[in-house]
Order: sequence, then structure tokens, then C-alpha cells
Amino acid sequence: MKKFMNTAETMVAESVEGFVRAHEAFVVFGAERKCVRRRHLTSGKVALISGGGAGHEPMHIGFVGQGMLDAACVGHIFTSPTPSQIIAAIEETDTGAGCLLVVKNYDGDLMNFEMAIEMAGDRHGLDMIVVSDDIETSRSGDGRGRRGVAGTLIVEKILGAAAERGMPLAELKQLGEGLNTRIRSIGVALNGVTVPQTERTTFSLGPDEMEMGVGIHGEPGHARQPFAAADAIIGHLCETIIADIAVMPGTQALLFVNGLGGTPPAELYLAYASARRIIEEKAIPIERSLVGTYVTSLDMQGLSVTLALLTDEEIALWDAPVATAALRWP
Amino acid sequence: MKKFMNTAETMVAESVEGFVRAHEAFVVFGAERKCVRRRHLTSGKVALISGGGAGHEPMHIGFVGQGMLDAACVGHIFTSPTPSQIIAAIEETDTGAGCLLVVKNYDGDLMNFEMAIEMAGDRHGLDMIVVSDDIETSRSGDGRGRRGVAGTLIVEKILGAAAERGMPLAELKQLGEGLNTRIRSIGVALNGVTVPQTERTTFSLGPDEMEMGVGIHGEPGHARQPFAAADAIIGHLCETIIADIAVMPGTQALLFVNGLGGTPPAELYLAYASARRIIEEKAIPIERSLVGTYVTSLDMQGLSVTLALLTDEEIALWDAPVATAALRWP
Amino acid sequence: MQAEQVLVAGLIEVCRATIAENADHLCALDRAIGDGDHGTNMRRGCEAVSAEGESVSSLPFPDAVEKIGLTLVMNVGGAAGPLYGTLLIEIGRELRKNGEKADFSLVLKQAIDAVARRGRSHAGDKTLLDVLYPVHAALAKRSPLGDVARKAERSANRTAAMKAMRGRAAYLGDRSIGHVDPGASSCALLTTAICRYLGEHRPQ
Amino acid sequence: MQAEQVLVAGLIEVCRATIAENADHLCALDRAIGDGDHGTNMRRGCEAVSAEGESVSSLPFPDAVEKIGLTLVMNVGGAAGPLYGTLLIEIGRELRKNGEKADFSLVLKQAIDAVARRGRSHAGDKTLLDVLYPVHAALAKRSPLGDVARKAERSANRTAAMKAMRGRAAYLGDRSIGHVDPGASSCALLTTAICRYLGEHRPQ
Ligand SMILES: Nc1ncnc2c1ncn2[C@@H]1O[C@H](COP(=O)(O)OP(=O)(O)O)[C@@H](O)[C@H]1O
Ligand SMILES: Nc1ncnc2c1ncn2[C@@H]1O[C@H](COP(=O)(O)OP(=O)(O)O)[C@@H](O)[C@H]1O
Ligand SMILES: [Mg+2]
Ligand SMILES: [Mg+2]
Ligand SMILES: [Mg+2]
Ligand SMILES: [Mg+2]
Repeated sequence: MKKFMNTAETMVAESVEGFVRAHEAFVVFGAERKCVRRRHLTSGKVALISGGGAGHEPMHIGFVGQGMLDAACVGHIFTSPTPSQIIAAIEETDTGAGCLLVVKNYDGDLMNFEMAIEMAGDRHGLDMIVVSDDIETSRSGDGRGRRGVAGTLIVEKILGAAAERGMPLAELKQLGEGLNTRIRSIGVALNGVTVPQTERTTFSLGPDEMEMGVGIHGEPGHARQPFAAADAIIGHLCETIIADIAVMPGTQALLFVNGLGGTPPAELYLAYASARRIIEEKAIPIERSLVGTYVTSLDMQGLSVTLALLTDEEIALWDAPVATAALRWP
Repeated sequence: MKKFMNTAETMVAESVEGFVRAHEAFVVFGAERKCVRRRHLTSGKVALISGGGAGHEPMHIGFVGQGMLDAACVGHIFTSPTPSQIIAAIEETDTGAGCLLVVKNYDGDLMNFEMAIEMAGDRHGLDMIVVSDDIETSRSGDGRGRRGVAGTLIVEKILGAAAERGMPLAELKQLGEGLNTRIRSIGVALNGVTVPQTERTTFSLGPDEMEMGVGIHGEPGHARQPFAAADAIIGHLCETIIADIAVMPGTQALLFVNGLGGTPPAELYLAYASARRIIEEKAIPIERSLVGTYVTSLDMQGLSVTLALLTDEEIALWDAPVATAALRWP
Repeated sequence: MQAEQVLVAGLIEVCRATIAENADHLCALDRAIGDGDHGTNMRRGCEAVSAEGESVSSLPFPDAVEKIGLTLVMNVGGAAGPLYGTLLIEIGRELRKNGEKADFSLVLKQAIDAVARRGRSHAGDKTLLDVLYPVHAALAKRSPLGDVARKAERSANRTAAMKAMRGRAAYLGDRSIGHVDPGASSCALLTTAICRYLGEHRPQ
Repeated sequence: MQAEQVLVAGLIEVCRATIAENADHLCALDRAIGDGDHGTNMRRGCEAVSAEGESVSSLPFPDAVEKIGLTLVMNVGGAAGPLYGTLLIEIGRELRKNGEKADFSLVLKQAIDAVARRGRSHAGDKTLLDVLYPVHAALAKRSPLGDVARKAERSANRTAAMKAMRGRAAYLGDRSIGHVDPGASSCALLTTAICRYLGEHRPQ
């Protein structure tokens, strides 16, 4: 395991410290460093709060800033933050209109955010939206729901813009829930990852193998397959997505190719070219695109493809200004 | 070698195609795809052109756009583009004020850009600036000069802003040359890289080894060392830089921690925290920061640290608006 | 110190030691079907509780148990924090509600049900509930502590045959079969440690 | 077809084939002290020239050589493109300048000097110049073609002992010692192939 770190115990704290120092124009630490929050809050706006385990950087701290999140809580690696952190974020950012908590669909995350709401709900207007875009985990049909993965970025961007425009809490929740039904992601890994605390690989792949359907916690996916050409891999990912999502005539899509941490930009762009070709062949028009390393699984080599079907209003919210460390446009 | 690609022959073209499609608001292909250029040129402005081998993405194509480059030429992997490509870029972007070519200091790049200037110099006002920020290659003192690595981004950003303000060709060249003397970079790699055409690793490291002083072409560096804690590695990099650069009282620094392709954001931020601590201990104030994967060496795990000592004017040019795929601020 | 305070301090220590010894093993179980951190999570929780050990053990027993639960919730994160936290918070609250004469097995039942609600989970989902329910059953029929511990161990091992329906392992579907659930394993380890301690220090 | 046209077409083909056969070896040499692409670069150049073979070989000999050089420059990139390109462009130009009676060894000398200027390099810098200069010397004293080829091979091998002062290998400093320079090697391979072809088809 070769990682740029000092000790496994201090790794997350040192990395978040570097993040905050590098982006001090956007963010500051909350009290006791329990969360990272916007430097300037907008009074009377619903606060948008997210969080999750570390190991997915730049998500979520990289999405804190004007037009997106108000605060993010970072847990230990692959471990949901505690209610104590979430309550701190609520207390620092609620300026009167309440807080919407954006939670990725994992039992651990759900339970911690729910406990925070139970503990702080008497003093704040709070609600929660659960993102569950990972198609692979919907297959067995047990109704456990999907994991929340890269699609979370899209939900946070669009809700962030809506909150900035003054949308109240209940409407934001509704917007987010509608959106969540129209976002699908699926991932592929070329290697497992090493969790620094244990110095062990979560799974290991041979030189000609890949793991299909992985999430962002180093968990194995649904099938190990022989490694293949990009068009074959991306074709499989895209077709799985398209088969699972209800494409209406007039639909506009956002295509997001996301690197899992160890895959360089050139390969992501090649995968994007492939995905775009395949999806356009199915007569789904790609109106917006995002390519980059935004939602990671430590240093995993691999990528995920996300397709979101958006309304005109949602496209406008996607286009609205954002000023965060990871996403920025005027 | 597991890479997202179809064939080694088509890899670069497919990746650049994906890039252009993903960022069509900023860029278009030049004729015959010999270069990638801004969608909207500014008439009467000096055109800033750069280029180099592929394998360093998002450099340089990711820097094409308002406030930075007018065009970039992409060669084969680790191979300078040809004069034919460079001339095409010149012809597409010269709106009357001439072109400044930003070249990284490699014999191959130099010769190809020089031949382009010889071949097109009668029809266009042309000049060239050579970036050579890599400290490791200055050590043997043979006067070969240094390689151009991550510092190229800083030169291109600052010259791009100056060109946008209407600075004429000769002054731009002078600005760039002055700047180049005040930028130093040094890199470390945790693995070698595989060039897809040959399917061989450029060098291979044991599980406890690292290579110090690497460039961005998979070349070995100046020494193989046992892998160490981040503070020790980054300390060595920073001290080498500080020992080589003339820090004046009142100096303002830009600190840039750059990922070489396979290193995730979390580790880069940890390295940044470490570098910032070490450099501030030497009483060099860090006024600006950049952390991310901008100048890569295929999928190399590793990073480089760049320190640039800037004047007030250069800081203002760094802060000036930029709208490219890789760097964007208002 | 009162007997109860000694008991609380002793239990805190015996749990901490058990988890510390088995943390690597729990991580290995979690690596197979989860994200490899269950041992680390549990250790962090036990250390946080230990650090507060003195102030906690000076509280009345129900308050001490509730406080331990809250400390777990506020320090562990992940799934384990809210689950073990809820278990202890509810045990503490039920004990307080029912006063001196509380029937521990009824108290435990209330708390386990609260854990199931918290996790939206049921017996057979391949979680720590698959140890908690059998432990409750054994206590309800007043089995000796040694038998309770053995039942906990056996129940944990039986999760290997189950297909996970909750927690990260559920995402693996059938691939989760054949592995012992880490939460079930930590629960059995803690049950055994507690039973042994009580057997030695508070013979029934 | 005229004899000269046949000659040009034959030389193009023999160079292409030599490089195709040795491309992997040249990449391996370049991997050791450069960036591993010299074989790929040379092959791309030779294929581009081959593709234009017919139109090129219909030109007068000096123009054909210059055109080949230009094709290399416009298609190869890297260091090899401008270097081999300059060599052939200058040979073509000098031949044209000096007309029918041109002394090839003088022409070659001019062209090699142009290559050295292009690369800001000298004999002993561990580059293809360390083959070109000895080849010129052998031609100047009218050595038989077989000897010229052998001298080229020996000179390429001798670059192993040199410390690189130019090109990517120069960045390695002393670590470049002990490896044959890829450009010198391709130059010797091409010299040998050309000498053999001329020996067979145009006995002196
Ligand atoms: N919804 C749930 N209900 C009951 N138990 C659960 C649930 N989710 C997870 N668990 C238990 O938690 C254990 C995993 O804990 P841990 O690894 O600490 O958290 P995380 O899964 O967040 O990494 C599982 O082995 C399982 O016993
Ligand atoms: N400045 C120079 N002068 C002369 N020859 C050079 C120079 N730079 C490189 N070379 C030659 O070019 C060869 C490398 O060519 P190639 O690998 O195709 O290009 P690149 O180094 O750009 O990848 C070297 O082995 C050397 O012989
Ligand atoms: Mg976890
Ligand atoms: Mg090259
Ligand atoms: Mg876990
Ligand atoms: Mg080379």
C-alpha cells in the first residue's frame, strides 16, 4: 500500500485540513472541525447539508459553496459521520429556513442522519432526502433500494441552485425525490482498494479481470469479468442504464462520466466519447455533460457512468452559478 | 495493462474527441483535427498556442478557452506534435497580432515548434517561450536546462490573462521569460507507467520503493528511494525547491500540488497540507493555491509540487477570469 | 466505590479488551462482505466509552448504560454506532422506566425491537439481530450464562448460511452467503465477554 | 520506370521493412533511457513515406529526397521527426544545388551539420549524430559499402559508453551510461539496410 499519508489515524483529518486551507475563499471549518461549511451563509435560505464517509473526495466537501452545499460532514474512511457532526452542521448553517439533509442510501448513513434529526428536530426545521442512483444494487429486486453513488453530485447541484433561489424546504425535498427517480449510475473497477486502517485490499483482481457493478466503498460488484475494450465495457454500462430508466420522448439527458480515484482524465474522456456515442444511438439527446474525478473510492482504478433525465427547470438549475472547490461556473 | 481504451492506435484520437464533445461550449476541433481551438477567438489579441505529446491530459487542451490558450496541439503519446499541426493552429488563431507559442523544454518539442516557426514565420508574427521548471534536471549543471512540467500551467494562465488584456507579443514573451525563472517543480512517482503502444512499463518499482525527481513521460528520476511518510516525501520535495529558488523578502508564492494521473484528490490535499506547513515554516507566504490533477503522466501514481514566486501584477493575472475545461473562475 | 460502579467499570473494560483483541478479525469479516471497517469502528467506540469510564460509572446504572449508548452514537458513525448505541440507550431508558424490579429479558426485548426499527431489519437479515434475538430467547428462559454465550456464538456462525438483506452485505446478494456477518460476530464476542465477566463477578 | 525511380522506391521499402522489423527493439532501447516510443515514431514516419511512395519516386532524385524529409517532419513529431527530416531535406537541397556532379560525402556533411544545428548537439552527445559523423567519415575516404555499414553498427554500439547530453536521455545524467542510444541504433539499422540495398542493386 503506497499512499501519500502519515498515519492511518490522522489521514482523513490531514487531508480535510489541506482541502480547507487550499480553498479558504469558499470554506471554513465548523467548530471543533466537526464539519466544513461555507465561509458566507445566506440568511433565510434553506441550508443544504450532506456528508458521508471519507474516501470519496472531492465529494462532499468539494461541493460546499455558493449554489451547492452549505455544509458537509466527513466521517472516517467509508464510515458515515456521527449525529454529533451532523447536528453541528445543522446548528452552524440553519439561518431560519431549516435544513435539508442529502443522504446517500446506506444503512449506516441513514441511521446516523435520522438520529441527528431526532436529536435536533425540536430546535430546527429538518428534512432528509435519500439518493439511490446505483442501478446494480436494484437488480435483485429485494426492495432494499439502491446505493447512492455519483448521482449524488447531480442532486446536490440542482437542489443547491434551487435553495439559492429561495425554494422552501418541502419543495426542495419534493424536487430532490423526483430527480432521484430519474438518475442511474453504474460502476466498473479495474482493481480493489486498500483501506489504510487495515492495510488490506478489499478485493483483488487479476491482470485481465474487472469487477462490474462496484459501488464506492471498495465492495465487490455483482460479477467478475474478463477485462475488455472500452467500447465493450462502456456499452455494457450504458445499456444496463438505458434498460432500467424510463426515457420519454423529449427527454433531455445529463451524461456524467466519473473517475473512481485512480483513473486519469484521458481515459475518462475516452470513456465519455464511447458512452456518448452509444447513448445518442438510442436517440437520447445529451444536453449537458460532466467528466472528471468527483466521487471516488480511495485510489480505485475505475469509473462510473451516470445518466440523469432532466426537465427544463432542472437543466436551468444545473446551469445556475456554482462556486465550490470541485464545481465552478458563473 | 488495464486502461479504458480500444486500440493503442486510436486511443489519443478517441480521448481528444471525448474532450471536445464534453466541452463544446469552449472548444472546437481545428481543420482536420490538427488542433483544438477556442470556439470564439478575440480579434486583434495575440494568440497563445501550446501543445505537446498526449498523456498529460488535461494539459494542454484543458487550458484552451477565454483567458488562457487559443489553441493546443496534441501529439502521439509522449511525442511532440508535428510542425504541420502547429502551423494549422497558427493559421486558425492568428487574428493579426501574431502568436506566442508556449513550449515545454524538450528537444523534440523545441525542434518541432522551431520548424513550424521557420515554415510559417513569413506569413505570421511568431515567437516562442520555453518553460523549464523541473528542478531535478538542473542538478547536473550541464546547462541542458530543465524539463518543462507542471509549471507550464502557471505560465499559460498568466500569459493567457495578459494576452486577453491586449499585451503585445514582445511583452508577453518577456513576461513569460521572467516568470519562468521564478517557477520550480519536482515530482515523485510511486509506480512506472505503461505506454499503450508498447504495453511495457517504463520502469517498475517494488512495493516499498518510490522514484524521486521524475518528469511527466514515465522517465525514471534521479534516485530510487524507500517509500516514506508523506511529510518526509513532501519535506524533501519542498526543501529541494526552496534551496534552488531565490526567495526575496516580500515574495508572494503560488503553491501548486499536481497529481500525475493515478493519485486521488484526498492524497493530493494531504500532500498540500504538508507542503504548505513546510513552506510557511520557511517564512514564504502562500498567497494562492492550486491542488488537482492537471499535468499528468498517463496513469502514474505520484505527484509534483510547484512553487512560483509572483509579482503583484502576476497575482492579478492569475486571478483574472478564465473559462477552460480544466481551470475556471470568474 | 459501589458494587454497581465497579460492575460498570469492569464491563466497559472487558468489552474494550475483547474488541481490541478481535478488531482485526472483525475487519477481515467486514472486508469479505462489507467495507472492512467494523473492527475499527467498534474499537473507536469502545475507546471513547473507556475514556469517559470514570464519569460514566459514577452514574446510576440505567443512566450509565444510556450514557454509554450515547457515547457510541456520537463517536462510532457507520452502521454500528446507531445500532449498538440504540441498543444501550434503550436498555438504559427501559431500566430507568421499570425501576429496581425490571425484568432484564423484557428490557432487552424492548431494546432489540428498537434496534430492529432503527435498522428497518428483521431476524434472518444477516445482522447483529441474528445474535440479539437468540440471546434474548436464552435469557427469557433463564439459561445459565455459559449457555447464553454459547448460543450467541452459534447464532453468529449461523449467519454464514444467510443471504444478507440489510447493511452493505445486502448489495452482494447471493455472494454474501458463506460469510459470517461482522456485526453478528462482534455481538457474540461482546455477549461472551459480558457473560464470562458476570459469571466470575456476579454469580447468579 | 527510370532507374532512379526504382532506386528511390526500393530504398523507401527497404527502410520501411527494416524499421518495421526492429520497431520493438528500438522502443525497448528508448524505454531504458527515454520515453519508449522511438520505434513507434520511426515506423509512423516510414509508413507515411511509403504511402506517398509512388508520387515521391516520380520526382527528380533531389526533390524526392527532400519530399521524404518533409513527410517525416510533418508526420513523425518527437525528436526523430525534425532530425531525420532535416537530414533528408538538406541532402535533397544540397544535391539539387550541386547538380549532377555532387560529391555525396560533401552533401552529407552539410546535411549532418544542419542536423547538429537543429538539435543544438555535437559528436559525443549520445545521439544519432554519433553514427552520422562516422558514416560520413567512412564515405569521405571511399570505404566499401560493407565497411560503412559495419562502422555504423560499431558506432551505434559505442554510444552505450557515452553519457547523454541531449534528448530525453540527458535528463538521466550518469544513469544514461550503459545503454545504446535508440536514435543511434535506428540510424545504424537504416545505414546498413541502405548499404546492403545499394550493394545489391547498384554495385559501385
Ligand atoms: N440495517 C441494519 N440493521 C441491522 N444491522 C445492520 C444494518 N446494517 C448494518 N448492520 C450491521 O452492522 C454491521 C456493519 O457495521 P459497520 O461495518 O461498523 O458499519 P458500516 O456497514 O457502515 O461500515 C453489519 O455486519 C450488520 O451486522
Ligand atoms: N537534441 C538532439 N540532437 C540530436 N539527436 C537527438 C536530440 N534529441 C534526441 N535526439 C535523438 O532522438 C532520439 C529519440 O527519438 P524519439 O524517441 O523518436 O523522440 P523523443 O525523444 O521525442 O521521444 C534519441 O535517441 C537521440 O538519438
Ligand atoms: Mg463503514
Ligand atoms: Mg517521445
Ligand atoms: Mg463496515
Ligand atoms: Mg522517445
